[in-house]
Amino acid sequence: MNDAGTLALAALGLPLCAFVLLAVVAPLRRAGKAAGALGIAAIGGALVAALVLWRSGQGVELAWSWLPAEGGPMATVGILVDPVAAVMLVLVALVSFLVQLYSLGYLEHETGPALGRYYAYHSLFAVSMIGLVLAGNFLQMFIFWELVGLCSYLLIGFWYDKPEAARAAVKAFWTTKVGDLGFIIGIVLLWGRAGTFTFSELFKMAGDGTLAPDGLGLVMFLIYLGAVGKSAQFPLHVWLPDAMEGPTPVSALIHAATMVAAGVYLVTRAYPLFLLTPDVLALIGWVGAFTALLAAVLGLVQADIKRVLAYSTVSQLGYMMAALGAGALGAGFFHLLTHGLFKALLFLGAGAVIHAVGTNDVWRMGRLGGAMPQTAIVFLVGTLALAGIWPLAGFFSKDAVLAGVWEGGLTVPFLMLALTVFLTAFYMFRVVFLVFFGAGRAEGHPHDPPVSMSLPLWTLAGLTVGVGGYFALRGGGQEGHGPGWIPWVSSALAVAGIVCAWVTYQKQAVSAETLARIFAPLYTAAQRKFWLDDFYGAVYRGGFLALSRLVGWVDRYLVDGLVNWASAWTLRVGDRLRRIQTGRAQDYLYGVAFGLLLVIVWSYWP
Amino acid sequence: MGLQPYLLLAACLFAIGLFGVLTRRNAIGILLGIELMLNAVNVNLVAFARYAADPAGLIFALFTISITVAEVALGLAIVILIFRVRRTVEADRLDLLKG
Amino acid sequence: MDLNVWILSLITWMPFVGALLIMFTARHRPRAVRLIAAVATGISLLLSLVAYARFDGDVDAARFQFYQKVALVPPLGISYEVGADGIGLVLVLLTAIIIFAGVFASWTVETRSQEFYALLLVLVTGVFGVFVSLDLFVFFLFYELAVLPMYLLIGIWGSSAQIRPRGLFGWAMRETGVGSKEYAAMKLTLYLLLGSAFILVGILALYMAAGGASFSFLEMEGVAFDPVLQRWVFLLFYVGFGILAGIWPLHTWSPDGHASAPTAVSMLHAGVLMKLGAYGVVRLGMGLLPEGTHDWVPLVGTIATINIVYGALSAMAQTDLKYVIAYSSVSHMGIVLLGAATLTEAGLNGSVFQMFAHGIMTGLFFALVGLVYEKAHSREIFRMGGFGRMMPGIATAFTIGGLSSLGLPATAGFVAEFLTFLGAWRSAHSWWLFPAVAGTFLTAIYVLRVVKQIFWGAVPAGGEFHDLPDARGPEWVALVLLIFVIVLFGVAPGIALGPIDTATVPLLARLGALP
Amino acid sequence: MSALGLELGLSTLMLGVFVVGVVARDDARRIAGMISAIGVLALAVGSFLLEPAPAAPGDAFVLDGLALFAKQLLLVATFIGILGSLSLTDPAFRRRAPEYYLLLLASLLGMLVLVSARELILLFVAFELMSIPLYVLSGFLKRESVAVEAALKFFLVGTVSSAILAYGLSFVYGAAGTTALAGVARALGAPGPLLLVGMFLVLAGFGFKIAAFPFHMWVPDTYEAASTPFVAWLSVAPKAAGFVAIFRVYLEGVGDRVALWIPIVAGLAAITMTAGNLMALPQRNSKRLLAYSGIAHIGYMLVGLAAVSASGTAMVLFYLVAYVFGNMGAFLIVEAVAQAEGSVHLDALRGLAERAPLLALAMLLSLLSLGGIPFVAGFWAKLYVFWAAAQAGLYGLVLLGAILTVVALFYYLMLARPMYIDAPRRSGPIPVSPPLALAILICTLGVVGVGVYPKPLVELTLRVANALF
Repeated sequence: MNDAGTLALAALGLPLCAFVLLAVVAPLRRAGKAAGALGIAAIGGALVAALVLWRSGQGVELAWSWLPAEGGPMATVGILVDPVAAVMLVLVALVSFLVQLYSLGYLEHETGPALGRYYAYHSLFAVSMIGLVLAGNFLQMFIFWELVGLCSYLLIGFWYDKPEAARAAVKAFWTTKVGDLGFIIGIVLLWGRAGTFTFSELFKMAGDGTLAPDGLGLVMFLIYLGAVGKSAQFPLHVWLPDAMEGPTPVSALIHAATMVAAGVYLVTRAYPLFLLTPDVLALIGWVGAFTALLAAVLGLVQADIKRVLAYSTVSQLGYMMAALGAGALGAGFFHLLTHGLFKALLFLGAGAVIHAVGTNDVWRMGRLGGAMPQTAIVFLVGTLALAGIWPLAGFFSKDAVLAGVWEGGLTVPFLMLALTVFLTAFYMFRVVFLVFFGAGRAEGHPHDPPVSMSLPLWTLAGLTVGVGGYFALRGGGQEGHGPGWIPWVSSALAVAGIVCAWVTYQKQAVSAETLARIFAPLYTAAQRKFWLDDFYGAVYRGGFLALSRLVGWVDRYLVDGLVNWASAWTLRVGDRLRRIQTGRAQDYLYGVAFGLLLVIVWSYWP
Repeated sequence: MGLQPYLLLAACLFAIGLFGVLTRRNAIGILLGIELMLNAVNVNLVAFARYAADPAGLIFALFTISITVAEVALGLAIVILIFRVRRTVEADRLDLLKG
Repeated sequence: MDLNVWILSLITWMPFVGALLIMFTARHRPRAVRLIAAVATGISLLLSLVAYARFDGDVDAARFQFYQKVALVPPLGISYEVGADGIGLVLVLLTAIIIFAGVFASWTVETRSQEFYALLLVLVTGVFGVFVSLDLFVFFLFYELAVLPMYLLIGIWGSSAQIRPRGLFGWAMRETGVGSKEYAAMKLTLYLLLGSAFILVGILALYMAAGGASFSFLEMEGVAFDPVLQRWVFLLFYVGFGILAGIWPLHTWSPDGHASAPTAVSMLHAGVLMKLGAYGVVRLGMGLLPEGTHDWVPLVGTIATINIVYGALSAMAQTDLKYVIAYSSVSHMGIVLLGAATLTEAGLNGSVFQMFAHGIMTGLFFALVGLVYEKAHSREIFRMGGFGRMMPGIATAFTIGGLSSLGLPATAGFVAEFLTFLGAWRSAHSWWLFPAVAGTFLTAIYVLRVVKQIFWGAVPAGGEFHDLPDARGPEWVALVLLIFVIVLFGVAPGIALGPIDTATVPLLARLGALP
Repeated sequence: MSALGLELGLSTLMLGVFVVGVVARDDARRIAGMISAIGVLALAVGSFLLEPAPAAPGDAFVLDGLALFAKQLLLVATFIGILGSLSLTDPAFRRRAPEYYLLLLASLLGMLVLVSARELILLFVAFELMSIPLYVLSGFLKRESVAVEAALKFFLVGTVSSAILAYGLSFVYGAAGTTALAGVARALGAPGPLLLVGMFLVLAGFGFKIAAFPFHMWVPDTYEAASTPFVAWLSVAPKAAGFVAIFRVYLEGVGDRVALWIPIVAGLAAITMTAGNLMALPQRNSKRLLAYSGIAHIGYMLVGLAAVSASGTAMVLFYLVAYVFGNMGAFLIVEAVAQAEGSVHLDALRGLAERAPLLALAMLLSLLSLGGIPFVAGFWAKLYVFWAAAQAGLYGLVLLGAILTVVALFYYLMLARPMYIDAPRRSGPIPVSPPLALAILICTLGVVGVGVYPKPLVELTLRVANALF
């Protein structure tokens, strides 16, 4: 095992040790702050390892037998480090580290045990996410895939005695599970035809055409379903907004930067296989674009600052998927990375605001720009990046995506995405104006967060600017080989969105109500989330629960009923039969005579 | 005269006896019915013995008669006991035990 | 004496010795009773670990190890013949773990604890015996020994549930007293004895067909039985053992039985005895009757899929916590039989692994349900809520058990289910895969629903559940042990799959099902 | 020692008891019981020393394997019954002890002769000698109205049946032209209508004695009213004798024509099993319940008889042994409880496991044996009977029997339930008089012994039965 392997294992192992310690050593867990320190230290170590690994730029593939079987293991576990994995690893470790650091301040009012639990979950998440990134085969990827899902479930439900939190957690688990069903079936089918889970072997087979393409479409589509669930693509995006019931740092880490990007990462990983099935790729592209647009529209009408960010996350994930679908692998992944940075930044900023104001409702905030300037600045940076303004990171990645989609020849999706650019800028600046400048007045005495919270904010802000500047100096992203007009168009749309937002919410020249009236049908539809949640609710209650009640009734009152009927019937017959025992001697003599008759009749029967 | 008439006679006796046993409510009556049935046996035995010219049948008949006597004696004894404790000999009033 | 020869007998009879000690020495001394029970089962557990460590996993090693044979009735060819292959080994370990945990989980049994533990230990001896005995006749005797004490265990120490007699057969339910513990005990006993009658007929048929010289499994393996006979005998075994394995539609004894039984008994019964049925199908049915197996696997697998989905849906419909768990067992036994029916290496390994995984998991579940019931005095799911605050330990354990049962990776349940999926897809009836996968989704729905309802959310008003205590000393032993096993075997399944594979591969080779 | 040795010994024993009855004053008469117990025990031991003598065709009285086996069984059963009777507390059993035991022994004498009789007249006489004392014994407590009522019913049904039997025998005699069973068997080679009528009437007569449905109706009432130890004996001994007589008349020497009886015996077996088991279900009186279960067991034995094969016969004999121990044990334990609780209702058994664990265990074993659970005698009995029937191709009967076994287990468990599950009404141990305890012990040992190691008994019965064919 070379040092790259060692580093990767260290990145995986440190959080694991932290988690095991926190899980087993109860006193340490109950200590709260100490637990936090441990978790942060572990993930910090992982971050260092990740950085070194990334800089060293060397790859490695290791595998150990996991499911023994006759003639060689049926499945292995191992690690696969290549440039993609390395940079993803850095992102995950970095954001995790910053978020855990941030949480120390954010959750200062939590009790010791609760905080310990929180950090145990976080460490487990770090393990799972890193394991997912380093996975060398589909099975292992699925394993950690489910584990990150578990962590998301646990962390959404961190305040488990809040009914909404409980409901949101379960909803998230079930919705993603739907996608995972497809994923696991896909894996099984793929194994059925290829006999292996390992990426490298599969890619080799894909390369030399030993993997029969006929019917592969279904398999890849099923695997893609997993990504649909995790990366909140339409129609399974409904869980992500509700997931905002969890603590804000959790939303920043899991539901913005890392876990939800796992779907994109999955598609990136398995790209050689997807290339064999162009129609599935096209589907991915279309669904991605549509998701982006849909989520943007939904983002317009949210009053909850975190929900706005959640929908923007869905929307941006749509971008990435669209890029992948269009064949622009690099663009999609690039956007994943930059988005991870500035979306985490935005969430943490929002967290700072919420921490200060004590509400999520943008309408009950305002003029915070003066009260908490640092937060305002970093949030603005993030917003500009998200809107795609030069020279911030978002600009380059977004343009890369647009260019890639255009190149990929998906015109309609391209238009959708372009429109989304405008909408994104609009709804993001709506928030900015309402929260930091707008007319409203926030109660309480808002103030900038403590250093443990502001430090991560500045770090992320710096990175956002830095990455952007880096590409700006290098003169455009490495993916910027689209037609020259694309950056101008997108920038124009973004600026237009900002202006509209300014007009509407800052100058209030156009009142929001009139806009709502103009787009009345769309507005109500968006308010009702396009009735998708209602539909799923109906399926759950009217489908599963009703069916289960039916089956339960059948089991208790028919299947079991028959058994009871048989036994009760036997008892009754016995009771009837004993009535012939009248107690009168003569009837007994009749019995004898009857028996005599019986014997005679029987004997002379033909 | 052949064997059949005797057998028929015996059959009639047996049937009448059985009828009596099944219909008489009075325990004594039932005893009489039983008596008839057993006599049918004797008729049979004697007839067979006569036609097979085999003494065994006659011996059998003698045994049957003696056993009949014993049974009827016992029966009467039981009936008397019943009358003593229950003040009735109506067979169908004796149904303390049933079910 | 050579430990390798005696170890299985020691494991098997140690609980029996414990029972005798309890009956004759510890009269009216509950503490001593528990101590003896714990020690006896502990010794069995240790020895089974030793056996596990000593098991020789080489390909060329003997299939049945720790072999011991003592002639009992030579003229009839009955002998006390024990040995364990990978499957038996794993299941012996399972039994040892479950009963050891069970003793601690039912630490608080006060009424007639002497008889309780004695019967429990006798029962366990029967279970061990079934898993290790290689003589079909002794196998059957152990089987009966494992079934009979159930009646008393449930009848005396059980608890009743409220079930409203309704519907077409309402009068029948009223007359049979559905829901009462006596009803449950009677139903369970009669069902299982009926099943054992089928098994006995099957065994005797094979005995006669093999020439009536010996009941030895190994010798019968050598016999090639007439295909027609095989067909009917396999059916006998399938129905007979299947009743115990809870196959649809003969499963209805199990929810009532498990719901009414005391904690340790539910643990043992759902955790081990149902496996005993599946084990019988695999060992006797598939092991001795290749043609019969091929004739019937389509039925076996299809009914197994029914079990999975039907059981999960029924579990979802229950409002009584114990019934939920009981029905989940019905559903998971479907996975076991499905894996076996696939006749593939992956599937059969998955089946055996699921026997183990589900045994531990459901044992944990019933232990927890017992604790919750003991503290909250309620099993009505929808009257509880917010227990997570008051009993975090129990909540955590319950969540872990639930995750394992919905097949979350890194728990034992996932490995079993995944292997079964692979097998199902590779089998002759690949559509079996889809109901199986759907089953895991339904499981996710009802398990998380229950967790959310009981442990999350707010404590219901009315203050009947305030400051309930968390699990205490001895109870922790059970919980921690079981959780540890679940995670260990989920993370490193090789520990169990190694031995299992050495047993399943020859079996499949006999069935001609290896590529 | 001549073939009549046992009978002679028994007669002398009866003489002794009679003398006691004449000379002893009222309370001293109890020793009659002791004497008969010891005497019967001696005879039983003697019977095991005897060697069976192969029968010559013409013999009217034989001591072949079947007869000897039956005599041993009857003597053991009687010994157990007498031991049980020694514990009876009612003053009548003290004052009139000699009478009681004299009648018992007389009936036993009838049985001993019956199982050896191979001649119609002897058969009939022995049959009556066995029956008549039973009527008296069942009404022995002549002050109790139920006892006398039971006696009357028993008597009426019994005499009518024996009239039918005699009528049938007369036909058999007439058709065969001889009273020797060997001749009858020969005549069965080409059976005329008369002979068949006779045989079927005789079967009806025996049906009463073995209490097959619908000739069983006297059973529950008599069992309920008569004193329990006597009932325990009554429930097994006459039936054993009856079965042996049936073997003699219908199977011995008949050879392959026995197929004639299959349908009718099978029919009787089916309805007897069904009716017995079903009617036992609703019973709440232990003695009645056991009475009906006994009827059901007769049905199972008839299954073995319907197999009309050597193995079938052997298995019926085996079943008889298991049945003797199991049934007598159950009845005697009910008696033991009744002596303490003064009731034979199921509730009298409540909490027995706590008050008298050993007694409860013995009862449980007897019940399991009757229910046909492994480790105890009844398991093998049912198994072998079904095995024989299956060999004879009577799969329908086997299936019915197997299903009804589950029904039977239901009410046996209903009997076990109060003992183990319900809480006791009263606390404190249950006193059991030594002889009764000894009797129960013998039964339990028999049940367990035969259950654990049935092989020698199986071989013995097979040897005995093979001689008949």
